[in-house]
Amino acid sequence: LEEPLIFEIGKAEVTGVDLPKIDPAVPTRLAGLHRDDAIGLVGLTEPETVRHYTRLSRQNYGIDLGFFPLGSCTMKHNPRLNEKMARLPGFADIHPLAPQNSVQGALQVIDELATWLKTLTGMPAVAMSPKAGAHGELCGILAIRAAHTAAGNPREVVLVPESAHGTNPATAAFAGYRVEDIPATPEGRVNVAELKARLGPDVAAVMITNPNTCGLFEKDFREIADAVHEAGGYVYCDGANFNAIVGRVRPGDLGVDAMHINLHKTFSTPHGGGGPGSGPVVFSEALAPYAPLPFVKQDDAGEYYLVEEEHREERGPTFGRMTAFHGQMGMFTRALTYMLSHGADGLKQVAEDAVLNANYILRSLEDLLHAPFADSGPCMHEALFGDKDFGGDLSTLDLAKALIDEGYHPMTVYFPLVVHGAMLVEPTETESKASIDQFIEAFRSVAQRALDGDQSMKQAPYYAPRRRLDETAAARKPKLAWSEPEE
Amino acid sequence: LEEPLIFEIGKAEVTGVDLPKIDPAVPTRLAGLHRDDAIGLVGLTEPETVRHYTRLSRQNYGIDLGFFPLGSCTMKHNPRLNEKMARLPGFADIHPLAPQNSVQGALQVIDELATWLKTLTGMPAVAMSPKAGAHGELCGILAIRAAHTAAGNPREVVLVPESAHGTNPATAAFAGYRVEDIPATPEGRVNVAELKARLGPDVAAVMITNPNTCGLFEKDFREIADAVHEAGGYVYCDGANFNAIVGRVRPGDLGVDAMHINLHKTFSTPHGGGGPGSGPVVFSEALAPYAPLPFVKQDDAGEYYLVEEEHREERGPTFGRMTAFHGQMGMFTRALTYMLSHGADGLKQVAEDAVLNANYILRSLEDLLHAPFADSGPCMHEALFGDKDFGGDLSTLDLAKALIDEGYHPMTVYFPLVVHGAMLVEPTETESKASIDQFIEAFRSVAQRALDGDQSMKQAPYYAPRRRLDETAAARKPKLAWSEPEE
Amino acid sequence: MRYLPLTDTDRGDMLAKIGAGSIDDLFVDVPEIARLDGPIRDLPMHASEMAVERHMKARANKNLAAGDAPFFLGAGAYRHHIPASVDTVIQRGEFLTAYTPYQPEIAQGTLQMLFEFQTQVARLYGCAVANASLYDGSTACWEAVAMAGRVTKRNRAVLSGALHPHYAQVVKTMAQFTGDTIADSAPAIQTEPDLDGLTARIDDETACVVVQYPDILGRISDLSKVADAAHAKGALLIVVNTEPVALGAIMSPGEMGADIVVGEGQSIGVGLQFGGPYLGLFAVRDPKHVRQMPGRLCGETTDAEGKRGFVLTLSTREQHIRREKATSNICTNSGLCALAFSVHMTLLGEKGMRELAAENHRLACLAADRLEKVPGVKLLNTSFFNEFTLMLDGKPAREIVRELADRGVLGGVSLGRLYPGIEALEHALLVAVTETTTEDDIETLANELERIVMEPAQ
Amino acid sequence: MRYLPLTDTDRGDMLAKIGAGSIDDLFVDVPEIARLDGPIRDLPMHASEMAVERHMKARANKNLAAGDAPFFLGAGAYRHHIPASVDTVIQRGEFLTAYTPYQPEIAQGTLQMLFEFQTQVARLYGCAVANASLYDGSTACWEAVAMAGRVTKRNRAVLSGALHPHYAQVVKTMAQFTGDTIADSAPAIQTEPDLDGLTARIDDETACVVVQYPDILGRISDLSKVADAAHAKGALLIVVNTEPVALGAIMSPGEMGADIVVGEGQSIGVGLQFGGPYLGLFAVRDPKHVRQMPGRLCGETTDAEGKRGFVLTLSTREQHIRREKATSNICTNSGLCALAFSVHMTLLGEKGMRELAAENHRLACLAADRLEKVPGVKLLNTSFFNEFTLMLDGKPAREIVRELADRGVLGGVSLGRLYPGIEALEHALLVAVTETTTEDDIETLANELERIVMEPAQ
Repeated sequence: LEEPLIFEIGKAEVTGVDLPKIDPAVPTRLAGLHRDDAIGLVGLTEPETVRHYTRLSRQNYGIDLGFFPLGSCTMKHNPRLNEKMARLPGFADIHPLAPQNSVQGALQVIDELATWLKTLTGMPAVAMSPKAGAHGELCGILAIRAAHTAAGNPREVVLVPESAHGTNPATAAFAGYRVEDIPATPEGRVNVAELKARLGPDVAAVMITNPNTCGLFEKDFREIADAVHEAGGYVYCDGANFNAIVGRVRPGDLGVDAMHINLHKTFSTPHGGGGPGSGPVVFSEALAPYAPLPFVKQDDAGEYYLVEEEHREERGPTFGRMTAFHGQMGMFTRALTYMLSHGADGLKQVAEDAVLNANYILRSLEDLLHAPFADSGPCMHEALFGDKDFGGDLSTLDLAKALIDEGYHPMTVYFPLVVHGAMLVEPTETESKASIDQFIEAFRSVAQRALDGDQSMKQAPYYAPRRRLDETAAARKPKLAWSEPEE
Repeated sequence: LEEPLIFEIGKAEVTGVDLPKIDPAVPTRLAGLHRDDAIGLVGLTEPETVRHYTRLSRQNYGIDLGFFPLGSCTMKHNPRLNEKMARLPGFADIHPLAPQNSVQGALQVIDELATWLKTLTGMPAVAMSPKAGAHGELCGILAIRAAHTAAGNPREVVLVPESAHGTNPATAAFAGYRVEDIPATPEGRVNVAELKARLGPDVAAVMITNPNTCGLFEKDFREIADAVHEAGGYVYCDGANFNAIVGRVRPGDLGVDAMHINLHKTFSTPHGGGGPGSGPVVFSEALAPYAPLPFVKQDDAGEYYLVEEEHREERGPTFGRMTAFHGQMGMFTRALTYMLSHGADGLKQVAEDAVLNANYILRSLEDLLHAPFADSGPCMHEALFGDKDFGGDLSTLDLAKALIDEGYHPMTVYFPLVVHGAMLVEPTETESKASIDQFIEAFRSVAQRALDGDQSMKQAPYYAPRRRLDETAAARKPKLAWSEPEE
Repeated sequence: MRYLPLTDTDRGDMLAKIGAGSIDDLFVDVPEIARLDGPIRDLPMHASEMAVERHMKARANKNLAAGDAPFFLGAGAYRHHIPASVDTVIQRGEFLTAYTPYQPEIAQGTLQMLFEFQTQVARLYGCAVANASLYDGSTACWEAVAMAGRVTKRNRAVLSGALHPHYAQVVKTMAQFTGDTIADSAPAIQTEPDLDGLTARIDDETACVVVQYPDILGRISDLSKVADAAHAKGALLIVVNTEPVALGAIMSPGEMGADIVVGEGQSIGVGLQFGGPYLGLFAVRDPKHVRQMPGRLCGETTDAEGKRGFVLTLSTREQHIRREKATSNICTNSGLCALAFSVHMTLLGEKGMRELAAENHRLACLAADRLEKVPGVKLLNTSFFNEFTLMLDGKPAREIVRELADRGVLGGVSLGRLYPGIEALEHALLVAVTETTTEDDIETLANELERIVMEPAQ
Repeated sequence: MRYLPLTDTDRGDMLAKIGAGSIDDLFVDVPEIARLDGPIRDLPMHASEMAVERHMKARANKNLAAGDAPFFLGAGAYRHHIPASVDTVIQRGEFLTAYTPYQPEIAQGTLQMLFEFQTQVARLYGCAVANASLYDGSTACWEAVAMAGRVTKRNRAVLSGALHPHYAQVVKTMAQFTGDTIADSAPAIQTEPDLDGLTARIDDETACVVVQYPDILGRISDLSKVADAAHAKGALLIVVNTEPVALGAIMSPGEMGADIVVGEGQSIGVGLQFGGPYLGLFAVRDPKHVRQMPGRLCGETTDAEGKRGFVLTLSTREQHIRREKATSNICTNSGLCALAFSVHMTLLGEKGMRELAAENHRLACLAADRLEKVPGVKLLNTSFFNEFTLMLDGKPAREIVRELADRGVLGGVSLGRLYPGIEALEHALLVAVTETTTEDDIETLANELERIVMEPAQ
């Protein structure tokens, strides 16, 4: 059964909530601006609503259903205790502007989470308010620009490796920087010599992902950082892949000045089909003064309070405010719950198991599939393959869609751009060996078909809720809202 | 992907809970009866557990997924507010033997629910402890036997219509009665004349379902009740179909002495794949003194307390205790939440919409399918059809399985026994007209195929998680527990 | 009406299709005398979610939740920590809103779960086969007695005095109607249960002996000799367990020779819920007794394509087929509670179950040692798992429990409440300790007990 | 470790397959200087669910939850009743644990929901197209300003003084980096907002005018003339709404000529959550502006068999394709919050939305009438929806709010907190009233205010 749209089954006169009838005789104080025309909404009763969304949900794939090897996205299990804790009324039902004496426990949670993040990264400060990873990146780059500006010159260029996430150049450009690529070595790491050669007084910062998007640890990171600092620049580390090293390596020890942390990737907050995220940013001493408002402090009496615009002394030369309130509290409670559950020992194990699983996949597939950096040493938490030797005119996309028919969500495809037809497989630490073995078997089978040029793959998926969707048509003549069918 | 058994993927050394390691040095006081051999359990971590059960769940059909027209089972929507209320710690996390001064709110809920049930049925008393409908039936019959016994003679026979639920005769037999059938009239109701003729000093009670399992209201119920009372017997009404009349008809006005109420059928507690149920029993003045222990009373100071064995005065000539504690509290909170939500007006509407939907189905299918009692007047909350004129050697079962391929749970089949190849369709009040129209269309299509003798139906279902399962083999050589495969 | 999808327009259209003038026309068969002229009086009208929530919360807030107090109640219902994922699973609509799996092709989720559940229960109990659950421990206990009657064709049951009194009452209530003879007694306050006295009561008419393990006073004893004595007379041994967690530490009833093992499964996954719904567990040691078992059974089979699948089986025992000849009148099981139990048990596994049991026992030993030190308090038990009996000086235990509750401590279950009127038991207090009990809780109870026990009786 | 499925045996087998001697061999590329010799110090070790739950509950219990007090806070975040079924839906694993729907064949659930969501938002706002959501209202506000710059190729934004100060601060923070000029001011305490003053500030360099509706003081005014004035100068009108429930009663921004409508969607389905995650809504009145919009868009298309389906579309605007030329650096949306919004909105429908708005307004009028009667309290507004401004005699409002909280009443948001240091606003209190407010709550606030306002300042 196909599930219709709510607008096709709902009715304007139907509602799933019981509210008092409107008494038109009661005077209003709406400045005469009554909404007289129909809004155009439709309602469903609760039985219909629950059924509609339950049916829709069954057209989705989620971690709860199976292995989700999306490289760089770190789709790990979302513990249900996190969900339960986030729903405690003492967290879920408090107002962001509530008098601070009435929300001490909430401010304490923010402070505790900040302490965990600082300790795990070995960094002295953290900005909690960024709403997602990309927002965190922005926060980091804005702090860098503010620091340079305070020193007299914002500088002009940000260096970004070719293999970076698209958000890196987008963020740097937003902050008014020109983006220049850093080339990669054949083994998949930043070319240190070329990077060093490019450094100079016009370079504001380098943005490097470590472990990088080829799945490798940038072994020369510290050397790069020292050179950047030498040249008066700052080092931004994209923390998307922090999961590979959490509890084992502290970015602060590598010379990082700013790094955002995607709470959903490393600390298991649910991805929710596209957010909400949360992207706290840790800062070095040099950048800490420029961190955005508000942040939580404890006064001498042990009472927590928010440092905001009005605290002229404590706020320092902050670059300002990035969002209305003080961050993604609902994600903070989940992340802190996760951290407390794992502890220092468990988080170390997280990184180790994530890396172990990825290497196991790499070594179980490298005989069959082109693995461009297989000889560059162990991979970190993800294994990268390319589409070399695919038969016919089959592409990575075809393999991905064929994998859907095997019951799996595909890996990340065509990223990083430095590898042709890239396939980035990230198992995470929450998969069992049995699950990974089963995936390897399925993956080998579709990979073999791709190498053999099995043309039937071009029509895959066959067994998904939908066959391949026409994305070109969607973009050519966008239909972005439902409208009543014409008679 | 097929989902393996936990015993095939779990391991003895794996666990999804973190508990302190066992210190073998700590002395125990277990009388030396240590469990040394392996229990034989296996564990899964939380990610594996959530995935296992999520995947299993997707092999199930539930009301949340679609129309569930199981006649006599009243599969209505389960409101989520009920679930939320039942989980309030003040209800979910209290002990049955907690000091009664610490659980006044819980006892009040039981009392309030009792008041609703008494008011809705027009009966003076209610026993809350029965654990399910069949347990409630037992409660009613035991009260009847206790009353007769107190009057000097338990009597011997209970009269039950042919169309009754199997639990009716099973219950009567359990209580030591001989069961005799009451014949039906051609129009699907109890044959009053024959019933009256059978009455006498050996008849302890009649058990009648009203509305009956043919979906008809027993119009002569009051006349029957009067005759039974005249003959010194009691009238037990099976309340399975109370949903058809709730809020519109009070069984007390019809002369009922005892009636159980399935909270899940009429008051929307979830069926949960086979329970838990809850089966409170309302009683007439005559039977009330024999009701089981415990029950809730309020003292002069307004404090609630449980009347138990020790209250020799108040407990009266009770027949005893049916279960350890005081009933299905978790179901009481849900049912009361439902009642408060609907109110007197909403419950009346429930009955009316349930009956309206059933009649709509009856009249939309009677041209095509044999509807044995279509001429007996309006049906109540369910519509009954037979397999007359099916082509080939197709049966009701084949139609049911073909309906699965249309995306529906089948209706009740082969019940009541009085109709050949019976198909009992109960839509309930929580289906929309659109949903019912869609079902009628699908049902007409498979019915037409059955009439045409479409042999492909004998293999249905084709598109379910499983094809037809071999129930005979299962019963012949029962395998009721997993065992390690032999090497 | 948020749960009723029909609009007035729909209703009009449908009545027209039916050929009825009004909804009243569909109720013409209701006799005049029973027709109401409007919504039933004396009941409120429909209310919003918000209003209903306020109403229910006001009641919930009048109760002292176990989690909000030092808590030591047991006596057949135990508070354990339930992992958050258990509730996630049982709230899946496909489990929550499914019916009994009579259409197995679209109910494999429930059926496979039941098969796994049966296996878990059978293994925990040391038995060959378990059923898909019954209402609760007490009704399961009666079903076991009834089954023993069917197996042995005898009708006398001997109950241990240390069987939960509610269970004994249920058995006696039912036996009134079936004509079975029940021999029982109150428990004697002594360190060891009187098993010799019990075996002495077994005669050639005895269908079964029913013993609780650990017993109502928390005592643990080797039941092998009871099994031998019963078997020697052709009777069955029924062992009742109300705390399944114990079986992670102590020998299973099956290993000791029990023929039928029944119990309450509430401890694992289900929660307290003021007494219900709970989960009746039922297993038999010898597979030959399977066809005499009450309740639903799930069995393995194959589908038309040869794939493994599961179905309800042996339903010829049941009322919907056998009608008055059924083995029991039971219709539903406790499906959703069985699911909760099975999920929690899967999370525990062998390792977790053993650690959970060890932790319960460790804390119980700690508590016993501490409470024994309170002046006026004596520990009865030499053996126990996570529950033991204290003898208190001064006021009756029942009063002490009430006073503790007034002070925010849920201190245990008094035997005076369980056995009202039996003077010998008036000063006994049952104290249960689980992994949810903290050392602070124990200290609080010790201090409060000290204060109250030492108070002069009024 | 309950979340880590590998056993030590697995780890050994896998290392062997890899050809590594130990896990350390996989971290050889980490420079010596950054290698730790064990778990990071100064952090606790792993803990059980039970222990973690205790830790978190201890913190939660230190907060005064809105549901446990008379509650009147608003100023950009509103407390509404969320139907229980909303949470049921968003906890479905298929929604909760899904990724961004980049593989549309197995993400139709999320995609169809987003398409429905976009339609709901567009209609509520009186616009043609809405996107799939942004982080929150304040960041959406900045994105609107940035988009107006792209559309008009100008870089001056005029902010109404009655725009939420946090929103204004976000815009000004971002503008520092983009070089945009922002003209803003604090709100003047007067009954009607100064729209003439606002329009006077629009010049030929102006990209957009940003106006909040209802505004930060709760006032409602007809923005048509601001739209006309902006359009006359070639500027866009951006309307910001922080209380979507209002749009069930008052004219939509689109109807009044707004070009971009943005706002906070938290009121519907999402809840308070101490400020996040929230839900940024973003819509444009004229479909020609679609390609300048930030954030994700879901569009309709067909699959290879011709079936209707949905995909993310126009992604050439986005950073993963455009990199440094993207319209925004935003990557995630607020998918799960959008789902919650959409489910709640589906339950409400046209009828419920209108009734909800009417009920909010009715109770707000009741509250305004009652509070105005308190000596020393004056009502500023002549128009409002569910929030209004009170002028209080005596102590600064900020102190009064703190004192109210100490007495268990969450009495509103002081303008002194929102605009610290501006003396003219010190005595103003914003009071929000929703359907969750009871008449008792209003009475309590009135009485407490009376007591505190009348107290002599210390």
